[in-house]
Order: sequence, then structure tokens, then C-alpha cells
Amino acid sequence: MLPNELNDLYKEVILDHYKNPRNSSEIIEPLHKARGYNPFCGDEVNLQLNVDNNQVIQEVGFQGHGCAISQATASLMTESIKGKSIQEALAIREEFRKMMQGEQSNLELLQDLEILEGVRNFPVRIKCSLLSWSTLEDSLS
Amino acid sequence: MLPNELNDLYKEVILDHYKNPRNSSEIIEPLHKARGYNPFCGDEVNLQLNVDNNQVIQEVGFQGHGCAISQATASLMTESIKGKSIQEALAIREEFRKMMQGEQSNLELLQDLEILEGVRNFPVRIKCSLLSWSTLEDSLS
Amino acid sequence: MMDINSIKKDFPILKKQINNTPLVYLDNAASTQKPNQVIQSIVESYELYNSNVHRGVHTTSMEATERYELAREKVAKFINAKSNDEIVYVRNTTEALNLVAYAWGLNNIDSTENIVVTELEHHSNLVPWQFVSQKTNCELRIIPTTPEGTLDLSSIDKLITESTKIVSIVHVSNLTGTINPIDEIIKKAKSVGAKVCIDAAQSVPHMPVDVQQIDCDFLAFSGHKMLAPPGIGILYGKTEILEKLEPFLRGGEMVKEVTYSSATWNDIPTKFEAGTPNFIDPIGLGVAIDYLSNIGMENVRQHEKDLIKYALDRLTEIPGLEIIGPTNPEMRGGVATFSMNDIHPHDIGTILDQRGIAIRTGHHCGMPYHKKLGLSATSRASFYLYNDYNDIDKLVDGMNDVINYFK
Amino acid sequence: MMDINSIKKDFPILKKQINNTPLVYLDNAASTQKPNQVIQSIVESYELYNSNVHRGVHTTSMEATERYELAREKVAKFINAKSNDEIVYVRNTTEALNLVAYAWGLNNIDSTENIVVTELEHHSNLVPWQFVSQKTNCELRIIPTTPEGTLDLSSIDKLITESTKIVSIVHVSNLTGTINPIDEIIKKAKSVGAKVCIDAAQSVPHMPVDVQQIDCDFLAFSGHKMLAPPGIGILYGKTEILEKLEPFLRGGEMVKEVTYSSATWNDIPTKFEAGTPNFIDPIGLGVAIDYLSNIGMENVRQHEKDLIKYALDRLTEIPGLEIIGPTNPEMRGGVATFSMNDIHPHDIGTILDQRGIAIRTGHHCGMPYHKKLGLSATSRASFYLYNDYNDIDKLVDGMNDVINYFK
Ligand SMILES: Cc1ncc(COP(=O)(O)O)c(C=O)c1O
Ligand SMILES: Cc1ncc(COP(=O)(O)O)c(C=O)c1O
Repeated sequence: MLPNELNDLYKEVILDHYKNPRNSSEIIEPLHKARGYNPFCGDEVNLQLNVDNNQVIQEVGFQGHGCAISQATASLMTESIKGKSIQEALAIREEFRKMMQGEQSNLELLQDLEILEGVRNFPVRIKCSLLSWSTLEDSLS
Repeated sequence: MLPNELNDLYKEVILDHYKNPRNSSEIIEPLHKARGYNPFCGDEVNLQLNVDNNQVIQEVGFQGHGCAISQATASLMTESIKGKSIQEALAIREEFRKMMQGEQSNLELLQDLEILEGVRNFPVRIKCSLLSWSTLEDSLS
Repeated sequence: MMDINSIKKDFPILKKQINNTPLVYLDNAASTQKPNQVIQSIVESYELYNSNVHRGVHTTSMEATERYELAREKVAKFINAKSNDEIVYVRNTTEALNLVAYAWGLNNIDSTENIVVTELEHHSNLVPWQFVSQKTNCELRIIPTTPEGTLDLSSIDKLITESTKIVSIVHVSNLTGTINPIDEIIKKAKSVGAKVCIDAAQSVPHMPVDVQQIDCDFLAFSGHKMLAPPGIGILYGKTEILEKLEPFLRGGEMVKEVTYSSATWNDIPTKFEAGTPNFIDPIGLGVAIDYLSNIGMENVRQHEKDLIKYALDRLTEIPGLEIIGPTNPEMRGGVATFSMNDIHPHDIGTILDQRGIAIRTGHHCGMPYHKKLGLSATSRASFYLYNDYNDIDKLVDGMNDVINYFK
Repeated sequence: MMDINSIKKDFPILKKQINNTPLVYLDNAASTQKPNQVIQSIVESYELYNSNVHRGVHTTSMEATERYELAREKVAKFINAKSNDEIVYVRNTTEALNLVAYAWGLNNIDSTENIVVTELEHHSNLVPWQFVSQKTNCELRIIPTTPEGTLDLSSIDKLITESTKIVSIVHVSNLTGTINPIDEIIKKAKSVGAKVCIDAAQSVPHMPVDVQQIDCDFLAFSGHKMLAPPGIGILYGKTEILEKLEPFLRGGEMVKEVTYSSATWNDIPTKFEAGTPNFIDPIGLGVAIDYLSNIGMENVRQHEKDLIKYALDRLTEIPGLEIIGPTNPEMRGGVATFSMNDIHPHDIGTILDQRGIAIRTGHHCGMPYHKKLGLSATSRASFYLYNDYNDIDKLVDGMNDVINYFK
């Protein structure tokens, strides 16, 4: 039997996103893109975005490899930002960061991402969960 | 009151040799000479020797500065080797080394030098006492 | 032969509980635990013999110096150096290899010459030589590996040639566990007049090593990988070579005479020990060496051979698990590196840690070799004299749990 | 204000007996003693948190890393660095200064330029710069001293000029105790665009030092001179400068990406910490800093000022004894250096040692300055927070005995 904290970390939904990542097809010639890489873990996330004239994210794609946490987060992130404006996406990013650091965070904004809350009990794994978010930021800057 | 071991180290005879070194005049153009120097202590011994055709040491001079032990030993050494052959002088050197290392040594050869026996209770000071002997060896080689 | 239960009792950290289960420490290739004997020798040093060494005329300084130099003698005997003066105290293997690279490499190699390393090098025996290669414009040649993770010596005559100045190779790989055929390589190196430097970080702690017998010019290892504190490493160098070598770090202690414009150097090994040395940790290393010598390095090696054999046998039972490196225990140190089809090492590491099992995950300071394998990370369980079959069983149970979780 | 008796109780070695008298430890400029708190933190580290730091996913490695980085934060706060990243762990002051000389010096100075040091430098802040001067063919300029043992700044405008690239100076001299006017010198250096490196080995342990206020680029000190273990020293460097700086030691940990032919560097400060760091001693330094901070560095300084005043007063009573260095306690750290007419320092040291009094004798790693004074050796009693007037009385009694002996 795995201890409770592990169950919180490797929830079924998370493992499902790991094994069946959403939005995984690559967008060719996207408006925004970036590569996130953590050489120490080997975690990698490639992100592509297309936004419309109102700066709303219409298309998002990611490909990557790495641990369950990094890849599931990326998959969950793509779902959560699709259809949101860039500003909204960055606001979600900020709430996610707060959740990881154990600060009060806005669960309405986070929605499905709340499922990753268990990561914060594993300090070395937090950076796995933040990789796709810093890649998002890079892609927009 | 000073402990016994110190009394053995700073015997009156030793301090007398320190304050009134024997054979302290420099021999001009000697057959053999050498400078011994220990940069860590600043101890210095300059030695000059003249030997006759039978390799007997006829004249010896030393000048130096440094701690009581290094200078008294140099003074006592000059007295003990004067009139001895080079071979005998080197034999005395060997007995002196033995005495410092706590080995059985030939007191007949050492004679007055036996007074320095107390040095061997002060391991860091042994090298002070050996400086003039290594200088002797250098001068002859 | 070796009573592992009583050995375990010497190591206080093995009583530690992680999530209410006892620590199973399998990260020994990274750093080892310390027995009470070593810990107590350090306490004793601070409480009774703490003083700057060398040149002090006061009792405590003399005592500290004696203990510091006695430890050097123990190290010299342990690897059978010809003289205590061949033992240079440094912080770790990395500093030792940098010393060789800076002091020997930069001053002895030119652009027509070359350095030879292997594909199995730890970053610490690769990056310093890349530096020398860049500074001197010399070539850096790399002995390749076979798919099994052993050195491929088929083209050795083309790699180690008359223009080779130094061959610097890892003795036992921390990546694959491979025990490299250094005798053969050293023979080749000597035949072309090249110097030989051995990265012994994973050999000296685990098996008998005799520097005179292997006839290397330099050899480096770390105390923290052999029961000793992390502030002491050793560079062995042959007397003739150390005597001619330029100093590396400069400052107090390593000088003979200094004026405002120039300086001359102290005798070896002090010439390479600038400033106040770490005068505590070498004493711990001396005690660690006593501990290992009491058990006997042949026994330590045999024990780890038994463990690695058992570990490889049991781990290969696990579906989807692939062993990295040679599977013959005769050619392998106590390092079990593996990868799993779809499960990332970090997830494995986290799940095992929850069961108290400490392994290392990542590239283990061997990124280029991982890249060659097409992997970005692997999992590594590595053993030492306080590990037993039971620890391996726990590892295997843990791995089965990992699989259940991810299936 | 400071309860010395209760402080003394924290230091187990002060219970040591030498020749049936308690140890009077007056060799603090060489290395200081360790309080129970520091010793126990080391034992605790070995018994509970011993593991290689960084990149471990297992609990013990995470805990070790946390403690290791928390200590860095304590150091940063202690000297008021802007960021923890400005604190590089090294072995000692000497390694820190060599890092600056190799990584900054060799890469930033050419033959038309110059380096400025002072006549009061410890070998560790002189010999590395001689090396840079020889390698780059640049000039090494030396700020002279007055007969009193203070810096003579009358020709400073001729020494620190537009062609000066770095001014590397000792803050408090271990030879004369002189507290140098570094503010004035730094102002001058900055006005010509030179970098400033401070040898703070004898200042950070003994008085408040604020790197932002003094505005130096580099600053170096040693843990063992401030109640901490001998395996940890600190190089402080400004972020902007460390970020641009070439690495020094190369190998594991300090890299970002490595291929067989090249490597890129990790972020500061890890870029300068190659290989497995000494992950125990920094924790001891953190505890030592807590200990000192509890007392307050202003109080430490005041206590030493009181002690040096008393010591200079009492020592000058002794016939034939000559104080080296300034006699104004405001300008002097707790270092009482002296010479005696006809009595050699080694004889003084030996006789005092028989009474349990530990002082240092010799050139104290300042041969050129001793040569300038026309002395080959001096005697030095140096104080720390556990010393009191009584210790000084014993020193003076001992000196009177020395004189009786030699008269
Ligand atoms: C002023 C000064 N600078 C540098 C050093 C060198 O320090 P360490 O020997 O710890 O490297 C010392 C002490 O020995 C010192 O007193
Ligand atoms: C094979 C090998 N070489 C070199 C090193 C570097 O040792 P250290 O980190 O103690 O300098 C290690 C361990 O990290 C190693 O396993």
C-alpha cells in the first residue's frame, strides 16, 4: 500500500494525463512557441500557441517527455488555458505558483488544475510541475 | 617554577652556549662551508671548516641567529668536532640523530653533546637541534 | 565472513525512519554513511586536538599535526604508495582532477598532442580535460563503449598514440558499474610514453587498489564515498612527478621563501596544500580506513559482488526493467543502474522514497553517456558494506509497487 | 554584557589540561575553537541528514540540501549580501583568493595594467597575485607601511591609477592587528574603475562587516577562524561579477549541459562549486554564525578592543618586549604581536606551552613584512570571545618566567 501522500501525487487523473496527454499534436508554424528543458531531470516540454486578434488562445499543442508530474501538468495546463486570453492564462499561472508554494490560491481560476495540489508535499517535484508554466511564459515573451 | 622537562631543555650550559657561542669567528676562505636555514623558524647557521691533509678538522667557525636550541647546538657541535676527522665528525652526527630520536646512542662519542638530550622531549624543537648537523653534512658534500 | 547486522549497528543513520519505515540507503555511489567510529573521532578532534597544524610550537598544534600526518600515512599504506609524500590532501576527486588538469595539463601539452579519456567518464574527469583541450588547442580523444557498456578497445592503437600526453580514465564507472581494464590501457599508455591518471572515486572505496602495482602517475578519490567526511579527497602522485609539478593553489603553507615579488615552493606534498587545510576530516578518513581495513577490502569487494549478482538477478525479473551496463558481476562494481519502459526515474525515486528506499535518479554526472544511450535519466541503486540481500528485496518490492501504480 | 565564564563553558577544549594546567588558548588568529553547539550540529548532520546534496529525490538528500542552503542564507545575512547567490562555498580564504586570481585575474588583466596589494598581506593574498602578474606580465604594486605598521597612503594616487584593474587588500592584518582604512582605499579604487577584493579572514570573525556598505566586489574569509569547522570558507562576489566570471574548478554539479566536446555552466553560485561539496561543514558555519549573532558582533568587537588594550598595556611593562603594529586599540584587532630583544620566539613559545599557554611563533605567513622589520620571527597572542583578562595575566606571568629563565 502506498502512503496517502503518494496517492495524492499520483491520482488516477494525473496518470491518465501522463499516459494520454491532451493537445499533443504539434501546431505547425504557430504564433508563439517555446521549449522548456530541465537538464537535471531531462524533463522536456515543447509548447505551441495560436491566439486570435483578441489575444484569446485558440490553439495549443505540446509534446514532451519526462516524469509523470511534468507531462501531466503540461497536459492539464493546455486544457486549462485553451479559450482563455493570454492575460487570463498568465493569471492562472500565478495561481498555480501560489498553490505550489502553499499560499492561498484562487480555485475558481485553477479548476481541474487543483488536482495537482498534492505535488506541493514533494518539494523536489514542484519544479517538475512548474516547467510547463515557465515554458508558457517564455513562449509569450 | 618551570616544569622539569623545561629545566632539561634550558640547562645552564645550553643557555651559556646560546649567549656566548664558541668558535663564532668567521673563517675567511675556508675549505668547506655551508649555510643552513630553516625559513619557518628563521633559524640560520653559517659554518666554515678547514681540514688538514689527514682530513682532520683543524679550524671551525660558525655564525648564526635563531632560537637558543639551534644556536647552542651549533656552538656545542663546533667544540665536539674540532680536532676530529671528518669521518669521526659524521659518526658523532649519526649518534646525535639517534639520541634525538630516542634510540640507543654512543655517549662516549657524544660527550658534552649529551646535555642536549632534553630536546627530544620537544618534538617540534628537534629540527632546531638538527639544523647545524645538516649544515655540517652539506659543507662536506 | 562479514557480519552485516553488526556492521549496520555501527551506522547511526540506519536507525532513521522515513514515513515510519527504516531507511534503506542505496545511494552509496553518490555518498556513503559514516560509522560511529568516524563520527566520534571527529568529536574527539574538536574537543581535544583542535588547532591549526604545522609550525605551531604549542602542544595542541603538535598533537593536531601528528594526527593529521598519521592519517596521511594510513592513506599511503591503504593504496600502497611508496611514500607518504605522494599523498596530497584535497577536498574531493573533482579538486584532485582539476589539480592535475591545471598544474600538469596546462603546462605539459601542446596543440600537436592529445589527451585520451573514455565515454564512461564522470563530468569531473571530462570537463577539466575539455578545458585543457581548449586552452592548449590539443585534441581530446574518447575511447568508445560497446552496447553492453564496457570500453571498446578495438581501436585503442589509433587512440593512444605517440602524440598522446596523458590518458585519464575512470577505474569503475558510477554510470554502468563497469570495472574498466585499466591494466591493459595503462600498458598501452606507458608504451607510448603517456602519463596515466586514474579516477578511482568508485574503486578505492570498494576493492583493493595498489598504486604501485597498477603503476599510474596520478590517482584520485573522495573520502565521502568511503565512510569518511565530505571535506577530504586524495590526489596520489608519483614522487618524481609531484616534485617537478607546478603548484596549483597558492598562499600560506605551500611556500618556502616569500618576498614581495616572488616565492619558492615547499616540499611535496605541502606544495599542493595552500592555506589552512581541513585538518579534521583527514583524521576521519584515517579512522574510516582502519574500519575498512579491519573488514578487509577483499571481503568488501566479495560482498558487493554477491550483492550486485543478486540485485541484477532480481531486478531483471521485473517486467519492462532494463539493466544499464555489464551483467557479469566479475566486471561490475556494486552499482545497479536501470531504466523502465514508460516510467520516469523521478517517479520511481519518489515512490521508493515513500517506502524509505533511497536511490539516485538523473544523469549521475554522465550526461554525454546518457545522451548516447538515448536516455535523459536513469535510476541507480548502489551498495556498500552495510547493505544486504534484504535491502535488495525491499528495492524489488518497491519496484513492483511502482509498476502496479503506473499500470 | 558578555558573560565570558558562561561562554567558556560552551567550549569543551577549554577544559583540556596541558602539564596539569588548563589550556589558555591564544592562537585564535590561526584557528579558533568550536562550541558544543557547532560540534553537536555536525554529529546531528552525520547521524540524521548525511547525503549528497542537490538533485536527490530521496528524503535524506532533500533534508541535507535544505540545511546546506539554509546555511548559505545565514552567511548572506551575516555579511549583508544582496542575495544568497553571492555566497560561494570554498575550503578557506586561500582557495577563495585563488578563485579570484585564476578566474578573474588571469582573464581580465593585461601587461599594461596592474594589481595593487599592501605590504601587510598574508601570503594567501600575495602569492596568487604574483602568479597572475607573472602569467599576464602585469605589474604588482604594493602599498607601503609606516614604521608603526599601518598603511602609508601618502602615495596612493601614484599606486592606484587608471591602469589598475584590481585592488586586493587585507582588512585586518594577522601580522600587526592593523585595521586598514579600506573605505578610503575602496573609494580610490572605484574612482579609477578598479575591482576590489577584500581579505576578510581576520575581520568577518571579529567585527560587523557589511559587504554592501563597504561596496567591495569580492570578499573572502574562513569558517575555522570563526568557531566553525576547517573545511568551509566563503567567497562573496557581487552577482553581476559572478555571473560573468569564468568557472574555476570544473566537473560535476557546476555544469548545465555537457556533451563529449563541450559544456555550459550552471547558475551562480553552483557554477563555482564543482564536485561533491563539503556538505557538512557549512552547516557548522551556520550554527557558528547563530552563536556569534546571539552575542552580537558589536559586542565581540568591543570585547576584543578591551582585551587588546589591556594586553598591550600589560605587555609593554615587560622589559625588552617590543609591540609590533599600532598601539591604539581603535585601529587594532585582537592580535598582540611582539618581539623580545634576545629571546627567540620559539623559546618563548616552548616555555609558555609548558604553562598551558598556546601562542603562535614564526612569520605567521607574512615573510616579506618580517624581512622588512628585520625579524625572522615574532610571537603572537590573539584573542577571541572566550578569552578574558585572566588569560592575559597568565600570558604576562609566563613572559616574566621566560625572562627569568634567560637572564
Ligand atoms: C589575514 C589572513 N589572510 C588569509 C589567511 C588565510 O586563511 P586560510 O589559511 O584559512 O586560507 C589568514 C589566516 O591564515 C589570514 O590571517
Ligand atoms: C566515477 C566518479 N568520478 C568522480 C566523481 C566525483 O567525485 P566528487 O564529487 O567527490 O568530487 C564521482 C562521484 O561523484 C564518481 O563517481
